[in-house]
Amino acid sequence: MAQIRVENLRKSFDQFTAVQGSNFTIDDGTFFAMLGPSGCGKTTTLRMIAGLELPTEGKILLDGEDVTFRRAAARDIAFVFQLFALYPHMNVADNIGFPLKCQGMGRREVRERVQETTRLLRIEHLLSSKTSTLSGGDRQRVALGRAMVRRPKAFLMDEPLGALDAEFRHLMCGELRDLHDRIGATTVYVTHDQLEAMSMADRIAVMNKGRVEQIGSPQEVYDRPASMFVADFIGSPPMNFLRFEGGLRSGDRAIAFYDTSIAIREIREDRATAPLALGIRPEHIRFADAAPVRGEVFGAEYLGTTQIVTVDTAHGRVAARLPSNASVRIGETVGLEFHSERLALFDASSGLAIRTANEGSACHG
Amino acid sequence: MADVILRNITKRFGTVEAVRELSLAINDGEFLVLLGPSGAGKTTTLRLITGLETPDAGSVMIDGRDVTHDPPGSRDIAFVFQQYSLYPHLTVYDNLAFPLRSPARRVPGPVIRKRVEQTAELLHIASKLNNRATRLSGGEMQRVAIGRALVRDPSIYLMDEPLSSLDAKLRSELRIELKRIQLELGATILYVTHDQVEAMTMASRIGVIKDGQLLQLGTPREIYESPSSSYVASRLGTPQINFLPARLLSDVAVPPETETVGIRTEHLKVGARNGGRMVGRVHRVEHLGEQNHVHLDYKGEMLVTLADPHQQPLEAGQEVELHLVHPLYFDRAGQRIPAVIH
Amino acid sequence: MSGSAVAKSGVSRWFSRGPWEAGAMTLIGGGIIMLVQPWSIDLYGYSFVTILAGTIGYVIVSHFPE
Amino acid sequence: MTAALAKSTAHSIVEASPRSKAVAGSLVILYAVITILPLLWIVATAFKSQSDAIAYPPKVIFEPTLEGYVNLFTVRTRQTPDFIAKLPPPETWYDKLVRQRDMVIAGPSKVVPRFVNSLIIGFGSTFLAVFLGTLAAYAFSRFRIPLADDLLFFILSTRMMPPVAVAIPIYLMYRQLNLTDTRLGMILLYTAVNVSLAVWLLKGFIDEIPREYEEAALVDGYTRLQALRKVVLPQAVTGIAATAIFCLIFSWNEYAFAVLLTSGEAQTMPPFIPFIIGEGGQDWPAVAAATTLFVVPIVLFTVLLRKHLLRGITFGAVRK
Amino acid sequence: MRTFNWLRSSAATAVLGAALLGIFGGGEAAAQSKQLTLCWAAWDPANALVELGKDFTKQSGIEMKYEFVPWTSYADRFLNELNSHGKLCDLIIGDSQWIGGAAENKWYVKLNDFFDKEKISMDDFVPATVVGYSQWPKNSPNYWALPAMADAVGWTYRKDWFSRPEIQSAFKAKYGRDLVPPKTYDELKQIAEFFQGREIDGKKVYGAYIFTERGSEGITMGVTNVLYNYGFSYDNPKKSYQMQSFVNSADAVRGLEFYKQLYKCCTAPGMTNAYMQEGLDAFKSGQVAMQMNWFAFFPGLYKDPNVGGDKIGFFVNPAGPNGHFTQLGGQGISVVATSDRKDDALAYIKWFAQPAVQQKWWQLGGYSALKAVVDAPDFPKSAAFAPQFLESMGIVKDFWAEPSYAQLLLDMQKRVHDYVVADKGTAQQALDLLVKDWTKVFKEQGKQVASQ
Amino acid sequence: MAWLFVAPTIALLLAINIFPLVWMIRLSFTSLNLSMSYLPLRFVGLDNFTDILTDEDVWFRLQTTAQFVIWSVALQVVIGYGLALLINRQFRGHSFWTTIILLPMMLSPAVVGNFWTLLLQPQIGPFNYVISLFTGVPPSSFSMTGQVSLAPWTIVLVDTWMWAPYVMLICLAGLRSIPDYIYEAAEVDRASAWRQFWSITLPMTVPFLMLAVLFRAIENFKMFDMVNLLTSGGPGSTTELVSITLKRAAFEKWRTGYSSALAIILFVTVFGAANIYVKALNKVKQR
Repeated sequence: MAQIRVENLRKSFDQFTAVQGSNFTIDDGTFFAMLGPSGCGKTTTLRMIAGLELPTEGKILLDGEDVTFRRAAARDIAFVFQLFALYPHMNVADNIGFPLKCQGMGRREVRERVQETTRLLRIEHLLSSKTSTLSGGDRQRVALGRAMVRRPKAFLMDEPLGALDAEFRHLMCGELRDLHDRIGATTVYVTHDQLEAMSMADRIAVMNKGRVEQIGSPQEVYDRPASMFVADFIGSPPMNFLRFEGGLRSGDRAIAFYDTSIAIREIREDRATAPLALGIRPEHIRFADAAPVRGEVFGAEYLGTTQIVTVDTAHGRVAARLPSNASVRIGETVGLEFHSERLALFDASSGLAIRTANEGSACHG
Repeated sequence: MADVILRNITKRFGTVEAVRELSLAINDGEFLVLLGPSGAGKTTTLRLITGLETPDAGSVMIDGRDVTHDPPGSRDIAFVFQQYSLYPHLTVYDNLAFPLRSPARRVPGPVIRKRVEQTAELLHIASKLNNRATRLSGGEMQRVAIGRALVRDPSIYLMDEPLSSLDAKLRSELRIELKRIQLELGATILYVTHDQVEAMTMASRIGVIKDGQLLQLGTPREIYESPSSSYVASRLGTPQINFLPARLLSDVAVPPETETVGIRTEHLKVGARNGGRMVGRVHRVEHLGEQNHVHLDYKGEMLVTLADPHQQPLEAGQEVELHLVHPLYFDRAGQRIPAVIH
Repeated sequence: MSGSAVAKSGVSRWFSRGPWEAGAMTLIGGGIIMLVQPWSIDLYGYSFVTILAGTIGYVIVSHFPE
Repeated sequence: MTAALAKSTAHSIVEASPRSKAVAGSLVILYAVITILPLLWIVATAFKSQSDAIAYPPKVIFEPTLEGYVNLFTVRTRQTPDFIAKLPPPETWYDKLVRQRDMVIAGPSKVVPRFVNSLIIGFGSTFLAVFLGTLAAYAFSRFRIPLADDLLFFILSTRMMPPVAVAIPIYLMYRQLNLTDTRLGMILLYTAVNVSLAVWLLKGFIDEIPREYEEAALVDGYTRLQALRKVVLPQAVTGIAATAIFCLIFSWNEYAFAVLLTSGEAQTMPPFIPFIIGEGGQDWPAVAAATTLFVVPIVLFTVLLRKHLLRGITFGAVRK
Repeated sequence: MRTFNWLRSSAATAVLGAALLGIFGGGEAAAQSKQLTLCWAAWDPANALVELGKDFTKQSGIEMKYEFVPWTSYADRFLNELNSHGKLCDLIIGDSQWIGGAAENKWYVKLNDFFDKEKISMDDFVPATVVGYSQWPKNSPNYWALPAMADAVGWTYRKDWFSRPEIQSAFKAKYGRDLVPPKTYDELKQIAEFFQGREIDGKKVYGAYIFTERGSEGITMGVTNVLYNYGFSYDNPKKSYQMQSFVNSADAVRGLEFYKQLYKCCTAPGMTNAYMQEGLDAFKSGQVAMQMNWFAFFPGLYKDPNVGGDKIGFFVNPAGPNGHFTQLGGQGISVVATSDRKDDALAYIKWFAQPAVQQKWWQLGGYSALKAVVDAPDFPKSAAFAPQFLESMGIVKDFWAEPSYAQLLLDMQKRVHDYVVADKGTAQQALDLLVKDWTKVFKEQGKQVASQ
Repeated sequence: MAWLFVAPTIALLLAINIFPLVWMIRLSFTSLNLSMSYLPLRFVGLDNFTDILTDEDVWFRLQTTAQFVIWSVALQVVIGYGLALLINRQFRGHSFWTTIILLPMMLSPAVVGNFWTLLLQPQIGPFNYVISLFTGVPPSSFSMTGQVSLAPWTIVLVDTWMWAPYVMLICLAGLRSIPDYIYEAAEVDRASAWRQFWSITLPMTVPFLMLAVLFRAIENFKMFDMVNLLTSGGPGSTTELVSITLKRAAFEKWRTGYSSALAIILFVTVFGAANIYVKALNKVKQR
């Protein structure tokens, strides 16, 4: 089991820079998710850690050992591919046994290890099936088995659930996390699905345009997004932004929002007048007739336990999550009240969060 | 706009019965969603209404007229396909005009122009009219696809998972948009999807379909709150409803005949141990931001409930007390038993 | 439906395509080898019949259920 | 998703090292050069004089002349120098060239009519094959046809038949129908051979056009045929073009049927070219000139067709 | 995806359609004016015939079109044409051996009535050519063609090399006799051996060039030249179709063995599938000292700027131990029975039979079979090869002219080529097999074949 | 509706392929000789078939054909696969050189076969001189088309020149159908380059190779044009492939009944092989 360190990692393809100067450390036994939209450099970073791609600059340390320019075969890591990468001409047992055969392990030992692995994954009954006859989930299990069988230092997974359908994906999430809890190997998991990352990871690195924007635990990242990008990317529906212009002084406990004032956690930063954005999660909005921010109900989406109500305000459309028994009429005018302890404030031009009380450890990438 | 009525429709492909004895009435101005997993017969139902398939039994009535054996072109229906509904060799304008230029319709040129422009306006794609259909973003393409249906004024719009190929963000945007347009035009829409969120958020009524049979028809709230069967209950709601065998609840009063108890997250309250008999162990806590999913182990069965991430942090391994609040009861066959207790 | 399905599975055990097709193909291949082998003129003499049998067999057998 | 993946693997570890690329490159180039040498020799021979063409030992360096091309397009007779001296002065450069060899142009050769035959039979059969093929392929792609697999196999197997064997009954039948040595006969025959390729290829292309397109048109009130014409064909144009070119290549290059079933009226270039005779022997420069002229269109097509080549030669099984 | 617009592709459709329509138009437009198509092999005499035919056009106003094909496919092509009842040829100059089949199948128009009407007498032609080119059955007064091109196998040699003093003396030193054109095949082989591999003017040259072609009739036409002279005959002169011990007689075997020796010792490598044109190429490019070929080519060779004129000499096919014959070539001209223009075709034959035309025919490079031409006193002096031609025409012998000639020929091609070139079996075996093959052919035809 | 679309094609094929075929089957039981069609038509039962199937000469011709097929296909597979592996390394300019290599395949075999007779002529063709340049063997000491020992190799050589590109192209498609991530997976699984070739590259390209081999085998089994013009079966009958035999029997000897029987034997053989080919085709298609 291993610790992975990435120092100043950069990767350029001709004109295009895929990864710019990433730094992070993944502790031994951590389930680490790299989250971001497609093209943000998360996969490239993972592939560099695996040795499938060579960095333009920087260093990769595996258990303190510099492996930056070592071949993938010499790194003792396992990689799980998005499209499973099963060898289509081999059956399940051969697929799982392949890495062991490559090491020159004896036939009997290979068989035992393969059986052990398939038992762990509950796919013993598939040993002699052709991979093409398997369901998506079983393929994924075989791919995992092939990764596990060698007992590598770390697992690297590139959107391993991306090719499965939505319902099944959620099921596999639980399975994967359970597996990790059992084996305890360092796992680096790349995904563009915030739900996957949130539900499985110990730590999440949110990436955008080749840069790590924030690293933290799922709840940290949700509660205290370091940037508007992170705030928008995580959460469904995403955080609402109300844009306004104003100045800030450290110690303020309210902001001047157009002609009213909105209470907020204590501000820890001074700012000259600049475009700002107030970030409100939908679940932190309540309807209150007296509230100063008002808008017209545009639509309501019933979700069972809750409903999402969209309200057109003078400053933009806002989605609020309300209990489903709250009665809402389309077209009525309502006032919006915000949970002041949960509001976020951003510099609208740079997109970065403005420090407020209990900022805690959220760091910038 | 008009009513569409399906009477006892059956359709077989080889030995497979795709649709079995299905009857359905779609009222004028209604947004009816057929919800079901892939292979449930939703798409076949749509295609039977369109006339792209002919039923083996039963009849299709549109506006009181029996159209069971009419060709698609003469049924006055607009259809939005899941994918590929734009002709890549035509511009956006020509794509939108295509239905109007059909020889069966003979709409005069100026009228076509007007209608296309109106539709484009409605869908916010007026500036793209001269683009090639292939040069659009996914969301724009899907708008044009819907627009191709909207240029006409048919009895009914049939939509076959029109949003499923889009990513989550775009999907939620277009969902609202589509609902708005439907209300504005007062259109009758039959919409097919496997996505419960789409069904719940847009439908005036949902029909839950499985193995070619219509299981329940009702408003989203009706279906969510009073599902007719355990299957229907499991189709709606995230996280999915928990099912517990009734025998595990020996000390809780359940209606007779109850085989399974269906527990939605809101039916399950978790509290610190306080002498209650239902005690579960926290298996894992998922942090999803606005809520935590708490996975509980209760007598070997896994239950999921919600917890506010900012209160009483639960830890794996902790033992908690469970309280049921108005759960759903199902009999041996999976049919719901109306609750009369409490 | 179940009745016919049972009956069918009984028949289809005998008439499933795979092995029959393989047999017909072997016959064709064997016939071609007989046709061109340089060792025995007697084998050559029976080659055409073999290929013909294999080909006709294949055409029939390929209509058996999968 | 896959596109993004492919892009990101551009610098992947899987890519060959520069050195192995260089080795591979030089070996392939070596093979390519060896491969085109015979073709270059043909092109060169077309510019040789007759004696240079059969020089012993062969000549690599020679004085280029257009004699081969002149011989290809003309029929000449040998005359005594006195006779030639008495003729009015030559009017054109090729008259002059011929007279330098003590010969007089007697008229045009048959190469132009033969070439025209190749064009008419080639394009005619191609057009018919593609036309019939499109209809059939559309039906196979869109309708549930009983025994479709058998029909498709039957259609393909007709192309696999040895041409000499097919020619025997065709010969007898055409003799009865007075179709031997007619362009119509050849067009029908080549169409029959080509239609199998056309059906298989076009079925692949049409399969790739989602049927939703036509269904949308049907719902909009178009008929099947209108939908085929307005929706399917425009999208299959590249496929149709590729199919047409492959059919053309077949009928362009075909020899066995042509040599057995044509002699004059309908003879195409392949059986004609080896018959280009000079004084006594095969007129190699003229043969080379004809070969060059005949081969140039195919070479151009090969270059244009690279994208569809694979699909064409595997009956659509392999796409790229 | 690159897409064409529909308009453009429909335009292309229109063009193609128009081209399609053109197919039916083209042929008929050309048939308006009066014209005849004459079919023959593509060789020097054919070019002479084109020249000659201009006079006919001038006189009659009938356009002449020609269809000439190379010798290697001549028989295939035209027998195919005749068999398929094609209308390509109105007149055909068909090979001498075809006459049986052509007569039996009624491919040719029988000319007896026409000859009677136009007062054309077969007695005016060289007898060997009348039998060879016109009659079926042989030696019966049934005429199917007018002798058009008399021909036989002869030899050319490099007179310039033969006359070089250093070569002459070297030859005399080796063989004790003068280097002159051979009279017998043994002499020929000696001379060929002498030249084989010799360096002349800085080039390695070879002794003799003989026919070895496999595909059509080449090697048979070459081998028979030797076989006849060694005592081979096709069947028992007293009993038709009795081939056993005639075709495969000991003498015939020796003749075939000799041909193979000649091939092995004295021909250029690669002359394994060589017929007329390869011989001409080899001779013209200065590779060989002696060349076996048809007289038809000799006028052309004589005119060749490199090896013609003084440098070329001619001799008659050498004699063998048991006789002196040479293989008959040449053809008669016939009217094709399926032609739509038989009258015009007959008019051509009438014109062609005129002595003046025949005379000009000889001058242009054709070989007339008219006695009036070849028996004229100054004929031997009219060309360098004329005496040899006259002599050859007196000793000609032809291959089978049976209707089944093609099968007979192909069988012999195979057996002889297998033995001579492909080194398969012995000469005895080859000829035995040939007898077997031929017997089968005749039997299939319903002929009585006696074995002894 | 469907039948309306398929009918013209089927009708054409019935008229041009099936009707004549049925006619030919009838003829194969007769003694018809077209060059002696004045003879009465006799039904001879299976005589023609027994004739062929007991005739050593035909048997030898089939063996010659098989040897030609085996050697030419083998050579093409080796060269084609090798070239495909090299080209798959994607060196600079590979697409240009690939196109050059593909040229011979598109040419008319007849026209090219005819020209090869000049190229291979020992005295005046360049081939022997090029060989002589590299080996020192005197150019006119051997004849590619004329020597019994060389002629079979000559037709193999020219056929390979024409068709190795075909095998190459299909192998290349096979190689490109293997996604990069499979190799990446193998790399992570620590497979050596050698093992990657034997465990992944080769097995995954086998279906494509099968397709190429079957197609070339069928094509070469019925090969006529190129060989007919190059050697016309000689020397002797060394390179006489069975379709040349058939052509001679049918169109030179005009033994129509006999040749119909031979044609049917070839038909059935090719038809049988075509079944296997189509199976391979569908297999590749499913990928």
